[in-house]
Amino acid sequence: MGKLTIGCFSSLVGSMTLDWAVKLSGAAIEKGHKVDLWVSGNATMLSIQDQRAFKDYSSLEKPLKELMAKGLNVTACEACAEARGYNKDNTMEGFKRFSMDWYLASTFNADRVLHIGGE
Amino acid sequence: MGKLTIGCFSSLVGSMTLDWAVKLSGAAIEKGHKVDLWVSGNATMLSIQDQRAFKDYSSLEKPLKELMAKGLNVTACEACAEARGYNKDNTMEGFKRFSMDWYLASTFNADRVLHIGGE
Amino acid sequence: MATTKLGFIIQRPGYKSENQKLALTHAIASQSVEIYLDDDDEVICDVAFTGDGVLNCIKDQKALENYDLSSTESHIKMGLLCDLNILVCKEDLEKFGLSKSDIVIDAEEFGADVEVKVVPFEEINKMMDDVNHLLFF
Amino acid sequence: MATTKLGFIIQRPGYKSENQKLALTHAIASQSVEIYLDDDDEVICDVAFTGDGVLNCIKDQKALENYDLSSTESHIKMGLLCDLNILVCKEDLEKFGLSKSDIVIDAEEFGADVEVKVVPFEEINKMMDDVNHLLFF
Amino acid sequence: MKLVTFVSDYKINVDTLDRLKPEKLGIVLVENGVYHATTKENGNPSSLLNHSADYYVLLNDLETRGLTADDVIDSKVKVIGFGDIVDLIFNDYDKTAWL
Amino acid sequence: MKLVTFVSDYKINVDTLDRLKPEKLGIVLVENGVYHATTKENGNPSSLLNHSADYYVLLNDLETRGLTADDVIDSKVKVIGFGDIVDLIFNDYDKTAWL
Repeated sequence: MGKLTIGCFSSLVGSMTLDWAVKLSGAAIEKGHKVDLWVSGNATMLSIQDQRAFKDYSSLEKPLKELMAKGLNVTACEACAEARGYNKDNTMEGFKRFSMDWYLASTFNADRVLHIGGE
Repeated sequence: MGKLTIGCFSSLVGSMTLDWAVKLSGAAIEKGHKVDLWVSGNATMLSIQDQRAFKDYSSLEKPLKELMAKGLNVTACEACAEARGYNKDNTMEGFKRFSMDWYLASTFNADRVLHIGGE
Repeated sequence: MATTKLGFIIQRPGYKSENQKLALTHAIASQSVEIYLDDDDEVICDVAFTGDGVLNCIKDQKALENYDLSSTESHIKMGLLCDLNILVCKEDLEKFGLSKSDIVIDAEEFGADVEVKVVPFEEINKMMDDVNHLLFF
Repeated sequence: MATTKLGFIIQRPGYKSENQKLALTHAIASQSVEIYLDDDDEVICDVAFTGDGVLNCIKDQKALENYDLSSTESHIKMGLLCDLNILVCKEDLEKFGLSKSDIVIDAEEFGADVEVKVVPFEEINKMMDDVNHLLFF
Repeated sequence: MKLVTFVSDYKINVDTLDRLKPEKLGIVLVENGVYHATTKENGNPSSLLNHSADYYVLLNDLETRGLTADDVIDSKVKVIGFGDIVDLIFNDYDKTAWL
Repeated sequence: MKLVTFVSDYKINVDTLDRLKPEKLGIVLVENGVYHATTKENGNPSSLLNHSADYYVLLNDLETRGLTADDVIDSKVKVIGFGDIVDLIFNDYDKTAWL
């Protein structure tokens, strides 16, 4: 089994690119792989606690917590989050916050990297 | 002097489209017009308090507060904000939150509407 | 009594952005706008799908099943239930080889009285002329 | 001792998205990645501008003056200061009628030793072959 | 109608501009749309400049990208500021479109 | 290199795919990229299908948009799920690109 590092920089939150990245993480964990998920830029939005689940909007807190319980390692870019007013106090439990070097370090021993940055 | 209603739905926060909308609001107020600014979708990000001002990231809290002091009327879509975990407690002072009908009502007596929704 | 008319033009495919759905939810909000207005004043919203935007109208969208998210289709049906005037560009459908039977036309199951209208672009142009303000998505 | 090499490919113009700047700040973060790694292990980042992405390299960007925001130019210079290998596609510059004198080449004022390299796409292809992982922006 | 349109991208993903038939058309190049005013590809100016319209480009967005009024390749494109955009919206056109 | 690329848009704004020269190329159509597998314009299939590559399209993203495996116009495009994407990434290719 391998390690997959996914980076999602997509500003398209409220789109389905983050939904997509979370689904792929789940499929990889299901197959026994280890997954690191790094969110940067506007994708750091994923880290906020108490997002209200409406069916009209992507709501990822629940699937994310289930995957975290199964070992998904998920980290937000600290500077990108702070610049948006997402601070320690309103970060979802279990969601890590580090500098950008965390992402590079995660790629160091990753077997595969999928970087979703296009826009 | 007239009334301009600007709606910004841009997911491209962290981009410069919101910066652009705030600049245009300022220029219109400077000329004596009344401006309503409605933010929906990911643009509701603009409403959060305590965004840390780094030079590497768009930082609009300061110019926004200056314009609000000059009469800029700025409102975020409540459902879009709640879905993202932006609630009453972390909303910038003076930033209103209403349902989508507020935007339509603002256009009712607007002389011009500039809707920035493209994406 | 006064009426302001808005034209919502949806030019892009959905899901990768939520703007197409937000266009519909904002247009539907015309049902409750009177709380802000004087008696008899109103805001009326017409919606038109053009260009790649007509792809939003393909029926049987399974967004709920696949992503636990309401579909653009369900938003279009909700718009019909609220008697919105919803236009789809005929030439663009034809360009994609799509016909009326491929797209959302009615919302009978919700009891909607009106249907989606497939019209030549010329008619959408006329709508754009008629309204007070345009909102492009 | 092991090295992981990453290739950052910037294909789009900047400012409308912050991704181009984030590409550079992430590449620059290779300077501090050793805190997570064993002694002598390292991550090396090469950066290439291709397609419309070469427009990011035009010099004298006045983002600070106009929007109170640091420019992509300043991020490229910071990358040079950190000795990043920064490539710009020669054919794409030529397509736009741009030459070396139009773009950011050095960061002498900060004391950077390396320069931006204008190279044929062939060489960027080679870089992409050489690295362990690719990150497209 | 008199329509002022805003083009904010260099690669445009809608064909709407080709199909609108306003009696008066303005095209304001902003954000990455400014490249249409300055940039030739293989020697050819952008086809966006082929419409029968009044053209404007925002100086702030030129400068942000390292460009100046001197880089504008066609004299029919007027270089303007945010205040001018406000005046165009209120005085010269009755509807707007951000494409 | 063996490169698997992901195309998530219908209107593509980069020319990278035309220039890459991997020894083995996979193209996975996801999100709005799935329309390349199903949609003809004026009778013509998408030119994205002209590469010398192995093609895949994600069933979840087809279904979300009201499309099915039956709508795929070219049999060389294989309909797959998220689990298959994981296997492609780990077993069949060594590098990935989200364009």
